[in-house]
Amino acid sequence: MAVVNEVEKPPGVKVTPSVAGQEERKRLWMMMLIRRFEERTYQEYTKPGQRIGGFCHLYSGQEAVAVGIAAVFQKGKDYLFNGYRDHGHSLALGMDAKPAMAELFGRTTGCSKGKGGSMHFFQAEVGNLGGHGIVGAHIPLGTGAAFACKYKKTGGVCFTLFGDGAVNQGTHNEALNLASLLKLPVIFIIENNGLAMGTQVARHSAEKDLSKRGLGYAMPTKSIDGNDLDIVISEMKSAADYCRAGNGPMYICANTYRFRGHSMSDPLKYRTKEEAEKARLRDPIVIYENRLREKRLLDDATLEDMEGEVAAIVNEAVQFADQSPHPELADLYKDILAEQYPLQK
Amino acid sequence: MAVVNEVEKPPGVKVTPSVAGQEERKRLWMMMLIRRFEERTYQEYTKPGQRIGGFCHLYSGQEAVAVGIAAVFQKGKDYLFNGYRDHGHSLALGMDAKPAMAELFGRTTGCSKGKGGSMHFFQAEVGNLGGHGIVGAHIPLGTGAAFACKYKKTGGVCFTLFGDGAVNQGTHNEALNLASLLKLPVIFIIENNGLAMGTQVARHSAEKDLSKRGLGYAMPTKSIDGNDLDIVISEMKSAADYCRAGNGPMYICANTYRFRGHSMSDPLKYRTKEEAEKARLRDPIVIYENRLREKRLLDDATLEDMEGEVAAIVNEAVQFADQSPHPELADLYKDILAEQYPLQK
Amino acid sequence: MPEIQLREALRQAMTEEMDRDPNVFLLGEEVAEYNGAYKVSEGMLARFGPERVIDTPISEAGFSGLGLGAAMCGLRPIVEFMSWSFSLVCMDQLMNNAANIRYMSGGQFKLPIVFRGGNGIAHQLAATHSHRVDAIFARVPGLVVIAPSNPYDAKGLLKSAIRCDDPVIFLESEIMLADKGEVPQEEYTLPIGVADIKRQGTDVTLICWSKMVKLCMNAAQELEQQHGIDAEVLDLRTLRPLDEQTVIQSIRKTHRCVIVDEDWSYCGIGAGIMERIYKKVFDDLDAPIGRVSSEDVPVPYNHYLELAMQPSVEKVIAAVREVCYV
Amino acid sequence: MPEIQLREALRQAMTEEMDRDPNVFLLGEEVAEYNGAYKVSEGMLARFGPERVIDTPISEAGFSGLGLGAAMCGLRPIVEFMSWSFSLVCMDQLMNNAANIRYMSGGQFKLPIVFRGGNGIAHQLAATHSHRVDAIFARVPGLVVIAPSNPYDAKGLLKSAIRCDDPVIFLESEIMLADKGEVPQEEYTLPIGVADIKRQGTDVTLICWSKMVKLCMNAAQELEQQHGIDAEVLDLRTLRPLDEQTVIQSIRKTHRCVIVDEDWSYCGIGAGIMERIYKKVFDDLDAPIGRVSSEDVPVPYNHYLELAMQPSVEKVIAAVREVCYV
Ligand SMILES: Cc1ncc(C[n+]2csc(CCOP(=O)(O)OP(=O)(O)O)c2C)c(N)n1
Ligand SMILES: Cc1ncc(C[n+]2csc(CCOP(=O)(O)OP(=O)(O)O)c2C)c(N)n1
Ligand SMILES: [Mg+2]
Ligand SMILES: [Mg+2]
Repeated sequence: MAVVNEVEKPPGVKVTPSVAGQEERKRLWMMMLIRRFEERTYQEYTKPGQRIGGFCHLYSGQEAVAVGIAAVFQKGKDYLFNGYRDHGHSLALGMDAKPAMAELFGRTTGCSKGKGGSMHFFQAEVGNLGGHGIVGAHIPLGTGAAFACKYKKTGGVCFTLFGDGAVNQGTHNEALNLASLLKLPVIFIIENNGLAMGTQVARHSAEKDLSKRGLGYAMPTKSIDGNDLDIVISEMKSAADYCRAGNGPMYICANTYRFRGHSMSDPLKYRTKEEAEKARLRDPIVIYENRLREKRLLDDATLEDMEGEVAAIVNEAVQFADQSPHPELADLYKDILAEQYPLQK
Repeated sequence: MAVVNEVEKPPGVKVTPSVAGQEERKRLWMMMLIRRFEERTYQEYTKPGQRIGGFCHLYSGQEAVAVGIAAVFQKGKDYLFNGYRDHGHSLALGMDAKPAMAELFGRTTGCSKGKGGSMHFFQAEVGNLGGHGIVGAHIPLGTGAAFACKYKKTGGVCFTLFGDGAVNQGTHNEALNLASLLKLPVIFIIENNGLAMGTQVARHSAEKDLSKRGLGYAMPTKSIDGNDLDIVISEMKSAADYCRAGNGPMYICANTYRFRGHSMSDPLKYRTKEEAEKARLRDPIVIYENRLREKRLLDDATLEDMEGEVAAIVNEAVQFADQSPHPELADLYKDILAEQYPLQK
Repeated sequence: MPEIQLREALRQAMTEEMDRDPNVFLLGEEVAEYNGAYKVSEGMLARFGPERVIDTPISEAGFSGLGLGAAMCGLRPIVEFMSWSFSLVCMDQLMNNAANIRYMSGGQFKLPIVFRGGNGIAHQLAATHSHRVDAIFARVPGLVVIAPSNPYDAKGLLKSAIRCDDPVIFLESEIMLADKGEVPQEEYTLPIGVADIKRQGTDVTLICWSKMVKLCMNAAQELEQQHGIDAEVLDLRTLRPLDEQTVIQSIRKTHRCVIVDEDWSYCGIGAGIMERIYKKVFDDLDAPIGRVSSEDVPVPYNHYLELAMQPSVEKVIAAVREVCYV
Repeated sequence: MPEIQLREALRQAMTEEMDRDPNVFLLGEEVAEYNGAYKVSEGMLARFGPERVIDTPISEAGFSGLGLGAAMCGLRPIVEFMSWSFSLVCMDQLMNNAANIRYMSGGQFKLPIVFRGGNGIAHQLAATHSHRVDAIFARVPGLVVIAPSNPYDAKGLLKSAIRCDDPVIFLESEIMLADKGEVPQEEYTLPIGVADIKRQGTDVTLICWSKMVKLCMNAAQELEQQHGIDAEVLDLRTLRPLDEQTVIQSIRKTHRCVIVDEDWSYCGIGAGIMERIYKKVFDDLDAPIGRVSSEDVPVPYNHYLELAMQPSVEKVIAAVREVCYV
């Protein structure tokens, strides 16, 4: 199979003519789709007659991490666990924008039937194991998926993503030791956006270089630029190869930045205008776009097309979500247990 | 005050004549007392008509760690937290053998009134904060005592002891980060006896050098010989000085060995006769005894006196415990809450 | 009397007690520089400084244990949980270290510590963020559990909790933080372990606490107007120790009772209350004790399902009519 | 039929199911090389090898989460807790990840996993090691909770639990592991969610489970011989879902009921059962439901106090005589 995956475009989205750089453009396109999805989500959440509720954490600014992982993610084999900032990876792994937006709207057509909401996007058939709201609680689950890969000898790996703040949950360390002790194919990935809610890394971690939070478990650790898609792809590729080869887990700190507040209620008081502007210069989409231009793989017309495409997709998604029905009262009692009781097997 | 403390002998115990090496002999004497206490506990536990119950974990073989810490422990200022293998440190910090043995017998005269048992020795007035049965759960408490020292500016430190198996509880890592972040005067001490119950270090920790389990928190880590009393004293001394100076926490792995099984029920099947014999050669008491002999600070007669003394003390302790009353039914309902309710203050 | 929000009442209680006793300090996620995830501790960092208002990493087991260790050494910590749902990751610290250390040491230690934060179902936070921990902690001897229903009670009870020498589980509600109520300028405290009759009535006793009190007050009004039923609304305020006496007295007066509980019904506080009082009021009851509680399902994200699973004025009225046979 | 110990019954169940399904594996502290802290898994490492019988570090949150992640990917883990008391350090994994992932994903995942180990008060292990977690987990929708009382039930129910596609909390008792009982050679399973009448009776229903069943059987015998009272002993076997029907039928027959519970009374299973059934049997009862449970105190180390705080044959007899007014 291909060293890195093609981004699957939803049917109806025309692929830009020239063949050279098609892959690269598709990746750029996916980052644009995620950005557009998140910014539209922001609008929908904040506009009167709010149709999205609960905690909602946007991925804008971190797109290169999810899209980079998706590029090496082997569907049908690999798994991915993430925290609650999960819209980006879900789209990158191929979730249609419609069920994604519908989940935010809490509709039956949502990826989790409207029962999970923003923090709980799941897509079992592609190995997207969520979407988890309790900080750090999903990290042991990631070692479990990796255990299953090893137990069944599938050659799969589990990408286990979490925020910089999650390294302070004990589950993180218990999982690291277990994964290394049992030589499980799991890649632990810190999406270090510099902040745990309003707390800067330097105020929540005694060790400022977060890749060092993986020391003490006899596993390789690494710090990478999470805003450069090419770097993310190549690092994830070699990490996945390392794990697939049976060497055990690996620990990667992907340094990035979130443009929006922690969640919708966050006034961003802790951030200076200068800091925000400086960050915009390292926008993963801009970085990659410029690179494609330099390589002559992208021109204004094509970019315009792509912008039109993602805009249309997100518009349709909102329409779809809006027109989808709410769950029925009876749904309240479904999906709790898989079996009927009394149970005899 | 003295660089290192004198071992306080219970009244009636005559101090050996020659003055030179008095301190050293007292420390040897304390290790002998602990050993004798533990071996007698073993007999009492296993003999018919058992008067000691529950989980009981003996300290034989690890005496140099507790006695070394006690040598630098500043009463009235410092605190100590330990797991459930707590007889040794309690005696070393000056607990009389009588309430110690009485606690094992579950009597009202016990250090915890017979409500805690072997795993829950406490002596508030000397800063002995227990005695804790849930692996790793007391490590955050240690950072709390250190926090209190810093908050009140007492210059105290908190010695926080735990077993090699406890490094695998997430509380361990959460405590390390908090202590370093808040620069708390806490010395984290692994009593590495090579085994968590029946599991060798190499089978429970991905990293075999346990001092490295303290990496990633911007604090100094160190591995020391926990069977050599002089080494333990000097290392604890410098660690305590480092903490008292406001430099934050320190992480020390004291390598030692337990002669007995994990608890009374442990048949020790996982241990070869050869291994056990080899370990005996590194008996901390023998090592120190020989050193004192070489230094001409100890002769057979004195040693015999000392053996007689500790034997007498332990005998009296057993008699005392045996003659002490069991708690009354009414005691069941005491010591639960400190206040009377309804409560208005 | 000035009207203030419940979050201000909590802030006043903490501020007054920190002014009063230098050993009291506040510890938790985002309590200091961010001024509190829900702005309960707004301004407290500025007033007391970083030694006494302390931001922590996301390490609930670590910082709740830190608070407990400090309490064993004579300090009086207030530990804020951003949500009580997150206390599940440090349950051992609360159910063992907080509840048992005094007992296991034969009474050698006091643990003067308050754990506080938002409890229960808020707005569309889904199953993991909507836990009602009332019964989990009220079940455990060695703990005190308080759940106020309005700003006045919240301030008076939190001040008492901070002065209390025992570990207190203080249950607030995120969606009550903006509720307003009268709070006197003069200092006051309220007793722990004493229920409060929020509305006198003769026909039926509505037992409730926290969020459910407002619901029951509304139901009582409608019951009177629409159905001529005069309901007594009994606010437990403290869930452990339970004020059995006030509960029993009220039922002996009304001969009918409905317990309204935001928790699941099985093994929740409502169940606990029945266990404690049923035998004692059995012969006084003109009907079996009625119950309103949340449906026996995880809390869903969808707004309508989330509402449907919870107690409502309608459900309370229906339950009351059933026990009144009308 | 051969008589075997309860620990052997558990081992047979696990061994048979691991023979039957290669996706079943055992994970926990000391389960492999040490052959189990209480020798439940003795010989299983030798039989199935280190890929399927796995020793873990002391990381309950880590390895219970590992089991859950593996279950999401189609494996069927058996996770052994050396004691259920230690599950307090991983409560979030059980109350959130085990109970909610299926619901929050709209039913996309099954979680076929069994968590098992010793529950309740053993011998002088003191407060932290004597927790009864029955109610903590039975309260939670999304979980199944089983607590067998003898080797036959233990084997049949554990086999069903391993085959069940839902997360099962399986509560054993350290001090029952050596209890002997008849277990047939032929394979069998028992239904989850079905209570069992261990002794037919006409005068009073004793509701119990796990350790308390033996206690109630002894009490029933003495009640008959000493007091001429014919007690029916109802073993719940499954605590969630609760077999209300069997409970109600029995009470409608005897008109009297005593619930015997090793847990504290407030918000325990006993309370939960009362909540579930009281209304339905109110008019059938000739006396209020009686209760025997542990005293409302932490579990003390001292042998005599530890016994005094627990239910006893004497206490059961006294409670029965009270509801029978003799
Ligand atoms: C155990 C737990 N404690 C607290 C929270 C509340 N909370 C949600 S997100 C968050 C900050 C996490 O920051 P980080 O891990 O860096 O992820 P990011 O939001 O930056 O992606 C906090 C404190 C929680 N969900 N779970
Ligand atoms: C959270 C928790 N899990 C499991 C246990 C059971 N247990 C008690 S001691 C022990 C081994 C601990 O070994 P180590 O930390 O090395 O201390 P040592 O006994 O060697 O002093 C275990 C598994 C426990 N008490 N607490
Ligand atoms: Mg972050
Ligand atoms: Mg050890």
